[in-house]
Amino acid sequence: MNLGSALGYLMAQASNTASWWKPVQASPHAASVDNLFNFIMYLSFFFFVLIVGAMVYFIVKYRRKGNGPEKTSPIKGNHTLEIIWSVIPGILLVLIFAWGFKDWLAIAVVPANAMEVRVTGQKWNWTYTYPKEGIVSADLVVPVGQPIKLIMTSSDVLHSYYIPDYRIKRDVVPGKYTVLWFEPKEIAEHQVYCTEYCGTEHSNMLSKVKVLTSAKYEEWVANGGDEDGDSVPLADKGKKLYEQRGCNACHSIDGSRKVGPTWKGAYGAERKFADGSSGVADENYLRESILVPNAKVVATYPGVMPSYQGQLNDKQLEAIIEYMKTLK
Amino acid sequence: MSQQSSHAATAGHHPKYLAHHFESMDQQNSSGKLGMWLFLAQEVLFFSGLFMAYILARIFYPETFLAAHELLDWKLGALNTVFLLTSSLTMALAVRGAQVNSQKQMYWNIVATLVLGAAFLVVKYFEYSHKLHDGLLPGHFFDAAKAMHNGVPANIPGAPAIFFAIYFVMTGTHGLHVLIGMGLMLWLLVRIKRGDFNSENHVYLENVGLYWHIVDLIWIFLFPLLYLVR
Amino acid sequence: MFEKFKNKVLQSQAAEHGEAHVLPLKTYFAVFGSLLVLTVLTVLVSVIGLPAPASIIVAMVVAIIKATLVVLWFMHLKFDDRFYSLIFVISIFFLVLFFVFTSMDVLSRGQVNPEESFFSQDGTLLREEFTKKK
Amino acid sequence: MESNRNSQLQSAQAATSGGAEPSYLTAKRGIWSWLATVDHKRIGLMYLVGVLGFFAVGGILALLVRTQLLGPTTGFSAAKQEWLFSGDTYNKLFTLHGAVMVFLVIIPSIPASLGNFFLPLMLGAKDVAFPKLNLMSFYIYIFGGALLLFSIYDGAVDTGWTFYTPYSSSSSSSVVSAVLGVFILGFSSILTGINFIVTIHKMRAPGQTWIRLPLFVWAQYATSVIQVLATPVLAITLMLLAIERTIGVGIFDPKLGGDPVLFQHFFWFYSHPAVYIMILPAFGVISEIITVNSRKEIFGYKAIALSSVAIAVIGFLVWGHHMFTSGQSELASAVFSFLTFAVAVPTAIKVFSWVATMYGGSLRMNSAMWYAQAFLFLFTIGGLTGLFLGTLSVDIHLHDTYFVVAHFHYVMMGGTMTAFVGALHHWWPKMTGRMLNEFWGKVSCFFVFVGFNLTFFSQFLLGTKGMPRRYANYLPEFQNLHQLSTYGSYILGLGFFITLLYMIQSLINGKKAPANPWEAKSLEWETDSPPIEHNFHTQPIVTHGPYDFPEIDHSMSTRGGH
Repeated sequence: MNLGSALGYLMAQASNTASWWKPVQASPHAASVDNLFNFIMYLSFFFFVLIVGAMVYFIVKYRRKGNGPEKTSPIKGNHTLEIIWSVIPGILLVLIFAWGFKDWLAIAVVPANAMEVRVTGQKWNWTYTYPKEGIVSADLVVPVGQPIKLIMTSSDVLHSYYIPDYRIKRDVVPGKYTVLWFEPKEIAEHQVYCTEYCGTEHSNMLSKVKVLTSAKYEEWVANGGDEDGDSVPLADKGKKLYEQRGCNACHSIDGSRKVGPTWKGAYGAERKFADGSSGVADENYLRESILVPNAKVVATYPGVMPSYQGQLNDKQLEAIIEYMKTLK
Repeated sequence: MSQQSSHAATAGHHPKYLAHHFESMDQQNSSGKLGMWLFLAQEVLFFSGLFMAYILARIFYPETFLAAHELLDWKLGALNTVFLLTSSLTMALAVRGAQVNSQKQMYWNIVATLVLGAAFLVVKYFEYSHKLHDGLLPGHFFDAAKAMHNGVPANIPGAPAIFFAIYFVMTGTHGLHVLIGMGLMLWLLVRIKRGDFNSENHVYLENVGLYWHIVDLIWIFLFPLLYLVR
Repeated sequence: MFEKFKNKVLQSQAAEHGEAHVLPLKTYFAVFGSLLVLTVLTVLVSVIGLPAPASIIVAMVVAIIKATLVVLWFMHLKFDDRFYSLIFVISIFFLVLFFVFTSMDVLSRGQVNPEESFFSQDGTLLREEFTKKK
Repeated sequence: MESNRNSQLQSAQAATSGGAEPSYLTAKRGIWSWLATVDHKRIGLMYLVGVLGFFAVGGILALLVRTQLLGPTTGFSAAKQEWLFSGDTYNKLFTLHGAVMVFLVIIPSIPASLGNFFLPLMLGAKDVAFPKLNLMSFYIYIFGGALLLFSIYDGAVDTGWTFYTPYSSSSSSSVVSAVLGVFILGFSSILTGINFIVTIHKMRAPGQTWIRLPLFVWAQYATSVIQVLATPVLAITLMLLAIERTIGVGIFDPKLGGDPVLFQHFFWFYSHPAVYIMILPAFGVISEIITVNSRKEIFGYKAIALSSVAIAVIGFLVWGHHMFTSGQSELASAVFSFLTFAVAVPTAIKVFSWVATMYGGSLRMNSAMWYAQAFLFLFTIGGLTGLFLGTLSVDIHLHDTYFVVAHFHYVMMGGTMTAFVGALHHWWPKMTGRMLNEFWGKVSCFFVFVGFNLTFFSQFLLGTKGMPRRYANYLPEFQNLHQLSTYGSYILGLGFFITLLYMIQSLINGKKAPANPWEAKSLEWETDSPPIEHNFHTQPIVTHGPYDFPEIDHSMSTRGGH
């Protein structure tokens, strides 16, 4: 049992921080999920050792020696044993269910004082809308210690919102809302993944949770969700948006052809449209193309771009167009 | 093993209709019938998906179903119900004809069943072409404006496109089953003419009958669900 | 009529296994007559127009009775191997299971977080927000 | 081979004289005698060739998938280098790998090939109840498989094998041809199921009572029940999906007012029971191999037989555990989680019983037995890790990560495929009349075992760490484990390649097999190896159970054991 307790100690140590096989525990949920995880794991170790141990022992002990027939036991079954190995696992299973159910309720029920953030999944990026603050952001920026309630929906296919460090996950479904909540314990950045398969760039549909101090968060809100403030040139902000908001999934900046037209030299270029008309890609055209992409689709390209209406504010639009101007 | 089968085995001769891998007609017939019942179980679960879709759409859009079913002609539905119920009767009588070894009863009852099945499809054809004309079509093809233009009150709340999609998919799948059943009956007629069936060997006839009854059974539920429900 | 019927059944069950159970023609026509009467009944109920839940319940009960008649007499389930009945009942059981569990999910959405519900308090579908966008 | 060239007249004469009757392989000759055969043994063999062929296809796809994940990671910077495949290509690869392995390999693997071959033999019958239907199922299988593979030519499907809406109803890839292929494959599965149930009910030899059936037959029976009852729901679901794509029914499509989560209910109502279609026959195989090679009665015959049926029934009640994070209601999640734990009990009973069967036996450790032990090891891990995923709170973290990938590979690959290969070793002599090389059998088992654990155990760790599944690339922190997994998969592939080599060798110049090389007691061993066309020279009459071995010492106390 010494080995077992030593192992248990190591596991307990390991579970408090990010180990090579477990994410950090960054929310109260995380600890409860990990505790049950560890319980099931030890239980599994026990049964695994029992079963495979017996198997190996029997192989060694009862292995046929020589070629002659050996007498074997006439046992056909043993009711006591069979009842024991049905009932004991049965009880343990009910226990695991009940424990999991209890923890899961805590994950499902959102506290009343939670701050609301709207999340929209779209091929292949996440958009966060702060309805009260009027902010649209590419990262989830939250104050520490404040329960956050995410009200999520998708504008195209199924996605799934997953923050391993908080041990929470929920599918983001078009046509309805799903709800998720967490309470950030410490000031840190956490990775967000999409875990419901959604196509070409599924593995790049990433985002971050940025946990700030209350003061920093207030500052961020006051700046309208712009972390950099006015110190950074508009074009650089545009470049950042290009990367964060998933423009890069379909538009190259080096002239190569992707799903959509390249941005290199796009500004001011002569455009032929799918309906046969043509025009110059000026600021108005670019603005329209971002907000109502299917109004004028460039010839030979599919009209598949989603609308960014309501997901980019004026300043951000301006920044993107300013950035496009720099790509000559 | 029943008495009969052991008798057949000891007698050493193989009855005319007995396949090589069976020991007795009893074994062969009951195998065929068991297989058919399993197939019917499969049919029930095949249709379960469609009925599930119906239930869900009704949970979501009860008002649509109340309004949209008015656009279906319950009189035609009732007529078709009578056609199918009667065809079930004639089918059952055909099987009885086989039991009492009456070639005539077998033949003419199958013919009657076939005709009633065809009548069902003709009525369905008129219903479909009417809907087509009025633009009362499933999903993307639903055209309320066209229907209104034709004087059909298609300004239905909720999702009429879903109602008509379900109507067409359910009755269409059912109609396909009717068509398959009719094909099987044509084959039965050929075999009856050939004199294949008698009181000892008619499990094929019986199985087609079972299939036909399950098709009838599904219509018994489709009729009130689609045409009558309030 | 039903007493006579029972006797017939007992006779046919006593018959040697593998023999067909020939029902009298009368039985077939009686079943067919009942089916027609029930069809008229279900149409009448609809035309009279019972209030919402009663209407569907009556319609389904009538349909189930009709289906039972067809299954028991036209399909000979009453006189055949009990195992066929078992198969049929099992298939109905799994059908009901599918209906019940899936409906249970749909009807109980949003019990913990109202945002996830399909329906508002008064039972209307909370979909406008999404359908309007399109 | 000399005698086979003789005329049919002579073979007919041989049949009357008894012993020298030609085997089913040589009784009739020519390609047409195979393509139009109604002999269950030939059909089983054709299925086997089909399954192994598709297994090779699926395996190569798997290695390509793993190789992609070896490569440099791409972050979320603008410059996304692709090391081997683009995201689209990768998505098509894993979709095809999943669809081929599930629908063309694992589902038909044991039931359609070995089940077809051995079910009538074990029952003492001349054939299955409906031989022509059996041939038809085979051609439906080939046609469905061809259609599924045709979708590659048509641009390949990229929806994942689960075909979740609305991605599948909006994806521009060749969903319809793939869906149609799977739809058709479903009917092959249904017809085989019907055929087997009727065969087991009606075709048993005199004296072959229900409690004298080999456990493989019981497992097949439970499997067939699921095939008949669940597969039609998949068919109608896929039909609805295809119609949804073309005319827009609106049940699954949120744009028309439907709910995409409903598709998951429809899909998993079939696909969870399908998991048991995949694993139950493996349970049957393991019961046979362990018992025959332990020279003992199986421990708890009735418990094992009935637990198969129990698993088949409870298996229908747990589909919602695939949907804990999908947005289904909390009530549904709780109910499904509870029922999921219920299905673990009969599974545990089986595992314990197999181990107990070895107690007090005289174990012959041949290569089939090696594979059976590998199965026990791997399936125990697969089963136990299912507990994590059935638990509501823990599943929230693990759902759709590599933990799930590892779990179902431990069950499907470590369980079913290991049992399948083990069963091939066990029954190869009967099917082909040749022995396999025991030494290389053990070598390949060793490679498969080591390679498998390297490949998939590392994926448990990846999943716990938060690595989502179906990612064409990943963050750098996951690279070590991914590389370990990929190297493991190469070893695994090597193991199966060795198996292929010595199987070919056995066909060419393997040692001739006696009628009953493992001294088993079930009926399939009472005829020649390979069996004659009509299975038995004389109608067998069963007087004892399937595991009534001569070594069993009935004088010994049943309580004390050794």
